[in-house]
Amino acid sequence: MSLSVKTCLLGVCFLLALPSVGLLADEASQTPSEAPATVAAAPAAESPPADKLDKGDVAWMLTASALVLMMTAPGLALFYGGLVRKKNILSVMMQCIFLMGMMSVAWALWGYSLAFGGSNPYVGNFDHVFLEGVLPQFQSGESVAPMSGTIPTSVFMVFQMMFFIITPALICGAFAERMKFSTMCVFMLLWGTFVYCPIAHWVWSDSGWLCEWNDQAAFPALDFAGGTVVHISSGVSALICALLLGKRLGYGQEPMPPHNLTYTCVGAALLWVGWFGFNAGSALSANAAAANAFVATHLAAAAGVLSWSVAEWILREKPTMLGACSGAVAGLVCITPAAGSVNPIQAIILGLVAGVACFYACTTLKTRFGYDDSLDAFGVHGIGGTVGALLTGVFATKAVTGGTYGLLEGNGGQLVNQVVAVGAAVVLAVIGTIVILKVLDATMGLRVTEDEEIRGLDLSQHGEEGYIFL
Amino acid sequence: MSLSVKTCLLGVCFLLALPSVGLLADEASQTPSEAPATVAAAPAAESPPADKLDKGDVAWMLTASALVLMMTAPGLALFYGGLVRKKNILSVMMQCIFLMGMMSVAWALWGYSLAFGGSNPYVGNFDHVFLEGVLPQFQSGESVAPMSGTIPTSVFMVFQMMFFIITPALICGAFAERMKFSTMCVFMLLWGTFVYCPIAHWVWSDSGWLCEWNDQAAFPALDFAGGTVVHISSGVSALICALLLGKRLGYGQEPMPPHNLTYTCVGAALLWVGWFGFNAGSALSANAAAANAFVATHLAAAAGVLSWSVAEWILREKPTMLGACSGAVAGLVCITPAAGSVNPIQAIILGLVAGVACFYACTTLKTRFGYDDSLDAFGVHGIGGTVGALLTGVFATKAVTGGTYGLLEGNGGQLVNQVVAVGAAVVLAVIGTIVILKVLDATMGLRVTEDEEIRGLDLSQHGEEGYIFL
Amino acid sequence: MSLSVKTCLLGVCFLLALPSVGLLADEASQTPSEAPATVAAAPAAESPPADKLDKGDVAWMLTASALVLMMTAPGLALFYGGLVRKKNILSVMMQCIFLMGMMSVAWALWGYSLAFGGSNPYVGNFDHVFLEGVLPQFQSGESVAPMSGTIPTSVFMVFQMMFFIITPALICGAFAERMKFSTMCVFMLLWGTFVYCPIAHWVWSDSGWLCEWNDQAAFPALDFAGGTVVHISSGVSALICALLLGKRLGYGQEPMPPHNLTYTCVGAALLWVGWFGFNAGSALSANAAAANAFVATHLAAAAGVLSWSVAEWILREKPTMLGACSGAVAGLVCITPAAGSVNPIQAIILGLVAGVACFYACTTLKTRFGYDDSLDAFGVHGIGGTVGALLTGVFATKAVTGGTYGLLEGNGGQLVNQVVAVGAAVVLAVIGTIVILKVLDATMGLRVTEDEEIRGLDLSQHGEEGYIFL
Amino acid sequence: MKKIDAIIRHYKLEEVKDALTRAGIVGMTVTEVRGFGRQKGHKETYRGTEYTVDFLPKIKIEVVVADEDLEKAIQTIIDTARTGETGDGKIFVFDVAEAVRIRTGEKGTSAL
Amino acid sequence: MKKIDAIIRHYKLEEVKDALTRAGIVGMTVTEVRGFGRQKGHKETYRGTEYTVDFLPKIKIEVVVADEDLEKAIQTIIDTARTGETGDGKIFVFDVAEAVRIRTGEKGTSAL
Amino acid sequence: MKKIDAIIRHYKLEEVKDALTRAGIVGMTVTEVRGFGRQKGHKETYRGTEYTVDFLPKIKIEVVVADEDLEKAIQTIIDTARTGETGDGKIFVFDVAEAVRIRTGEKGTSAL
Ligand SMILES: Nc1ncnc2c1ncn2[C@@H]1O[C@H](COP(=O)(O)OP(=O)(O)O)[C@@H](O)[C@H]1O
Ligand SMILES: Nc1ncnc2c1ncn2[C@@H]1O[C@H](COP(=O)(O)OP(=O)(O)O)[C@@H](O)[C@H]1O
Ligand SMILES: Nc1ncnc2c1ncn2[C@@H]1O[C@H](COP(=O)(O)OP(=O)(O)O)[C@@H](O)[C@H]1O
Repeated sequence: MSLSVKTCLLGVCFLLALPSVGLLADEASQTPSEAPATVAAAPAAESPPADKLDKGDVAWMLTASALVLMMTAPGLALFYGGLVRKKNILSVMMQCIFLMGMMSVAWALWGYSLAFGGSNPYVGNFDHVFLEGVLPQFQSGESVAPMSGTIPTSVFMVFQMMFFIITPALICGAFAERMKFSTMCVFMLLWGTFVYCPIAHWVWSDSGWLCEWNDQAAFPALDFAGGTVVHISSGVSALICALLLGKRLGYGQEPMPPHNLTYTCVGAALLWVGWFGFNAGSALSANAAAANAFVATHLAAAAGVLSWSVAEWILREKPTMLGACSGAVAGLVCITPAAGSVNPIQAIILGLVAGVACFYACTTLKTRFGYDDSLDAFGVHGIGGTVGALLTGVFATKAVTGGTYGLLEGNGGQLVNQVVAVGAAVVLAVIGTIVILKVLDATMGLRVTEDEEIRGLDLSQHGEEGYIFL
Repeated sequence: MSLSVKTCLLGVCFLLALPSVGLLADEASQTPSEAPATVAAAPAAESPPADKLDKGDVAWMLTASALVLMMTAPGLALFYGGLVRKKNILSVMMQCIFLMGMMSVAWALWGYSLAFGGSNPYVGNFDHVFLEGVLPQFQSGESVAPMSGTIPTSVFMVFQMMFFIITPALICGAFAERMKFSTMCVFMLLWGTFVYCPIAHWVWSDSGWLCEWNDQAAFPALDFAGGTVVHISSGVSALICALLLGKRLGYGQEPMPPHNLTYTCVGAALLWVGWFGFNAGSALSANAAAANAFVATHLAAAAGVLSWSVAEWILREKPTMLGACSGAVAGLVCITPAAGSVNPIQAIILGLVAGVACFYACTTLKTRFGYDDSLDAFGVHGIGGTVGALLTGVFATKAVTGGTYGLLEGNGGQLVNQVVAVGAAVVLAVIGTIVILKVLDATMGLRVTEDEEIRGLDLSQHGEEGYIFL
Repeated sequence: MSLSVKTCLLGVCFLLALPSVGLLADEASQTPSEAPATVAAAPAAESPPADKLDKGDVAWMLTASALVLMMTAPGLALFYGGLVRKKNILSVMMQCIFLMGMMSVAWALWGYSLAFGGSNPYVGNFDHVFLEGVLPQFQSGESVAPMSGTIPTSVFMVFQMMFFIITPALICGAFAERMKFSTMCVFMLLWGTFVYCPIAHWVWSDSGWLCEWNDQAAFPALDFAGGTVVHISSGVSALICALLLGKRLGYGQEPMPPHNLTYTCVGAALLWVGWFGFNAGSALSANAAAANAFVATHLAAAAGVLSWSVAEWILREKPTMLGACSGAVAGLVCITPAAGSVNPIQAIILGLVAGVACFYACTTLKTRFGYDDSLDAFGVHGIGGTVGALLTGVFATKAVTGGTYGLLEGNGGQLVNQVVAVGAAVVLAVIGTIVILKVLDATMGLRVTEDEEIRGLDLSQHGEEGYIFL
Repeated sequence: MKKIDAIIRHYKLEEVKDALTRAGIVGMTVTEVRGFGRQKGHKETYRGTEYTVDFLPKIKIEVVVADEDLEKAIQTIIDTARTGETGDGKIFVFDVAEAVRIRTGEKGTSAL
Repeated sequence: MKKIDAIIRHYKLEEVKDALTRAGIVGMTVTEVRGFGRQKGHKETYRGTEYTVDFLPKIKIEVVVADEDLEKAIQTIIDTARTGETGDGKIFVFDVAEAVRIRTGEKGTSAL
Repeated sequence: MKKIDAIIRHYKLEEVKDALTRAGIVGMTVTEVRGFGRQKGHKETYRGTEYTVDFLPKIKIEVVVADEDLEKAIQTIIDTARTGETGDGKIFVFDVAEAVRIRTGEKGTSAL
């Protein structure tokens, strides 16, 4: 144990060292003429020319950030936690809580800078490590805050931080009930740094090669709130994890039903509520675009509930509560990239498609290929995200984007951009995840021992039990 | 099974067809001169003359809409879910989640239009089916959004959508643990269309015959956030459901205690938090009226906690946690119509009265008449809503409404208006519910079979179990 | 039983009578020339000179108030509820819900006035009992609202009300599983009135002797969101309660593990989310100061997760989920006084220190001294709050406060002020709590009987059971 | 003395208890168990994965009675727990070597 | 060999286990049960509906012992589980026909 | 008739049930229990307070069989429940004085 603890701590130190070095190097070349207020103009479709703080926008973005944090815990912690067996419930919750701690600090120290710093199309830089140039300064009641549109850059940074938490947390669904906790920590730090940050940079930094509002972008793709950055990256990596870690002991022989679907229901509902922050917050303003995203998000979730449940009703006799919840999440995933490009009625169509597509992926597809994606992280986020990213290229309408449009309005090129963005994200996620896992497998080991797996991760990894009702 | 599925799907298709026909008919007679920006001026007590988007208001209304969704799930799903027996927990949760899906889509397709379209005092029209004329249009960074006061009409629409979800969900408390899921779906679609939409139109559309701010209204009644529209309509319909479905098997012989009061507590607390969106959101603005509604709402809930608990303490020896939670909800229900007409100190009085009145209704009254309103949907929402609507007519004060006032300030006429509004809502709810249930009883059947009821709805309707702790 | 009920009700009446008398006396001396709009200028670091309502600020403050309510229930109710034994779960939840009722009404009737009324440095007055002069008045669409900066005073009042709820609720952690419910009610009313209100007045009313923005303050201390007022006052009182009530039966012999850590996790996560309202809401505006507080709060919590977990990992072999959650809360407590004076990177340091300090307090310290602080209310809130208040004096930086600064920037005097504030709060809390408890011990009795304790408070105090799964 | 183990349906517990009490048998111990037998289980489906659940929730009642009360107890249980459908359950009878009341130390039938 | 079924109060479990261990009896199986007997139940009230709960939470300990350890085991349980109040519980003793340790296949008292 | 009480590991239940069914024994009753024996418990730590948990989750299977099926049943359980590690569990056998099927009133082995 102590060996892996040490390895783990060492890994963290190493990573912490990296950007510090960068910082020093950077500091040397920095000239005082660089005003902090000019950094990081964030994606804001409708931001007015003057970068003046708008309190309505700040109010909404603080709320949205809180909502997105709520998605990871209690949202995802309950959604995933309910689906595992009783003996592993705390391990799932611990992963969520611990990632909330670790990824947040990593984002502040170097992640934000790697994702949003610099003007390279492919990778960020160390300009903003330790939140350099991001934080407001206050002088006798006046504040000089670096702005991203109408909100302080620090608000933009913290909103994006919440995405840096939930994206790795989504992957946990794939290796639930068998991954070593220490390895998971190191894996997530590396994955966040080397997979998430680059993809976020490609798609959302002003200079990214896939960025919608970058005139020089090679393939400007529409990804309003993270179809590629969040769901495809995590979903595909989840599949790789499921494949490389192998199946849970007894998978396919023993029954492994969800131990507490009431938690899953509550978690799904909280995800739904939190997703309003995720998607409507991605407008970075409390404007009509946020309103459109809000309505579209809600209706896609609603349609997902209907299509998954009805598919089950027809094909498996009964509509299940778990199906309804899964459908909601599928709809939400699918609308994520599209919430800034389609109208709410089109969102219903996306939701309906996502519900059926993910239902198919979680049932038929998984059984056919026999991988053990414990909680269907790939089936819902990988498939739903891909469907969403592609359909965005199909349905995107001038009436909502104000400019870009998709296949149905005659612009097949947008669909090509979407395909390229999906492909690029898939390639980096697959390669990055494989490399990281192989390294960790050789050094720390990926799975707990058989005995630990049988006793459950709660006891073996954390020395606790979830429920003591005796 | 497959028969009822088919019936169910048929029913849905039929309903979907209705407004589509209306749409077509409508489209034909529509002239391009009707600017979309002129539609649906929503109830906004203090809206400035110019319909300009205010980001503070949008920020608050998006938050409020998210809060109201949270009331249905996880709020109500936990509140109700904790009160049933273990074997029916998922059925309650499924009803909430599925209604979130189905009612949302129905509202977007035709419900909103039926409730808020046109200028008839009694019934809406098909002007806004498929959200026609409701959604913002974006052109090169500028948006042309149909406005309702200072917020886009789409925000008003989605806020109201959340009411269209929770109102039917409240009824589920009456027939919990015995109603067929497929029948419930069709019932709710019909009830929403033929009972909720008209009442909402009467009270909240600019032309409604009970609408407070309609100068031509026959009986302008005060109903700030839905005492009549939400609580009386659902509470009374709930009583009819309880009567027509009959008692649960073993009711009165076997013990049927709540299986998980911890859920009920969490649910009640989430309802309380969400109700701030419900009531303060009904100001449609982040203004002083919203502030007053917020404070009044909170104090009424607080007073409800005190009066129900103390009533129990005196009459039944011990104050119970369930009593405290029920009192909070009773207070919240009661202040709903009044939140825009009374000040927070008066709200304490309303809360105290509601706590005692609903306590009496849920204990003595129910036992006296012997109906099986499983989770006291009538006892809390029907009684609490009626008490609130009437007391609004008593306490309404110029100092808060800025105009209208009630009995205590010398205007008995307002109380008459309140009585008429209550009466009208009760009549439509009773007749509508009876007719729909009779038709469904004859076609699909209302209750599950005896054996299904004994095994529990989770297994028999959805093929799932809530807790698998073995 | 009925005796203690009567004592309890009598106590309440007595307290209700107090301020009414004050009110009458007051009313007599009140002259109509006192315009209601001039009252209670609340702490607003950056409020513009003109007291004009800003909707963005109102939107954020309504949201923040809702979030802080959510902290007590479901937040704390679940966090604490999960830590007790199954037989006492409802008693913990009941304490939270009932305090939400009772303290709210007490705040409206006299608490707010005692805390924020008048211009005495040591104690408030009865100017605002029954919310006199706090509520907005509406005239034909225009509202005249007493303002606190850019928000109506009623919003400030309700935001502060939420603090008056959660602070006593925190104390419940110390005497969980053994205190008589009736005694708890009276204790909290007295404690709120005689301990909380004065301390809040000292620190947060414009005339308080510890108030940061009061030029005449003897020791202006920095306490942005309640390190002294909320956490030290409750934490220290909690310790006194634990000492005076004595240990739980069987403490140290029988195992008393948490019965449901999944609840504790959900509760901790909700506390985290709600704390954004607590801390960023304490800016009373959606401005850059709120943004800074938001980011600092989040990063302190994140750092707390890391340091507690890693301390456990190193010292006790395994990182636990409960440790991670406790660390988050420790970090949040510690940043509370500092959120307006330190930057987010410094917040990480505070969080790291808090995690280790509280870990030490909850494990080594408690064992050494052998008191039974059931749920570590002192270990987390007392210690975390003290560490936070002192470190605020160390780290406070001009770049964030815009003026005041701490030891590290050369101002040792600020640390002295912090020490005085901590000391004063400790002294009043200790004396107040001892006096109240001694009186109640002599009159009503503090603890349930042995038999009641063994059967559990759920059954003996409330006649209910939490889970009925049979 | 004899011990009766009766495996019955969940919702019959109250009825059986009341009947036994009326028959003068005022002590019993109840356990929540899961039973497998001729009664068909049910199918559950979670995201498309089907499980056949063979173990059905049952209640086990343990009653220790004096030999002379045995027949009456058995008959009472049969009368009240019976629905006629498969899955009504079983009664098993065992010899009891000794019975002690912990509170008093009384032994034999007077301990019941 | 004999099997002892002891129905005891919930919170006595640790004490009884420790005492038995000290007495050299190091194997037992514990079940959460609900008991009905002379000890009065309690009333619960949910929204005004009162239920009399007759079944109280108890712990059943099953210990199989060699015949010679029987008396010692019984006495140990009585000594530690006794409070003197109604509801302390019962001890029932049964003959064991055979005992097998699954791991080794050992039979008889050496299987314990 | 004999009753077998088998205390086994949690995750062995399905396997044992399937094996017994294949061996023609199609009735059993299962209880979730906690066992204490030679198998070492584990430590749990809650905010620094350590508990040694001696009671480990086990499954108790109760099967009543005709005398002639006894050996087969025991052997089947041993074969499937065995892992060779301490904590595999025990089998105890008891005489059954009578068995009744509630639904039909049948007695003896035909009640099984
Ligand atoms: N041989 C057995 N040993 C122990 N318990 C049994 C046995 N056979 C059946 N049972 C229990 O009796 C219950 C009912 O048996 P089952 O065969 O389903 O119906 P019936 O009692 O009508 O014949 C089972 O669920 C199981 O708990
Ligand atoms: N005849 C019986 N058969 C089985 N269990 C019994 C019997 N009588 C009592 N018990 C069990 O013993 C427990 C204690 O019995 P009770 O009569 O309440 O008190 P006491 O043991 O002090 O006489 C009961 O709750 C029940 O579980
Ligand atoms: N004397 C006994 N009486 C009743 N049950 C016992 C006894 N000894 C052991 N058990 C049960 O058998 C289980 C396994 O026993 P243990 O001694 O841990 O391992 P093994 O079966 O390999 O010897 C225990 O957990 C307990 O439930």
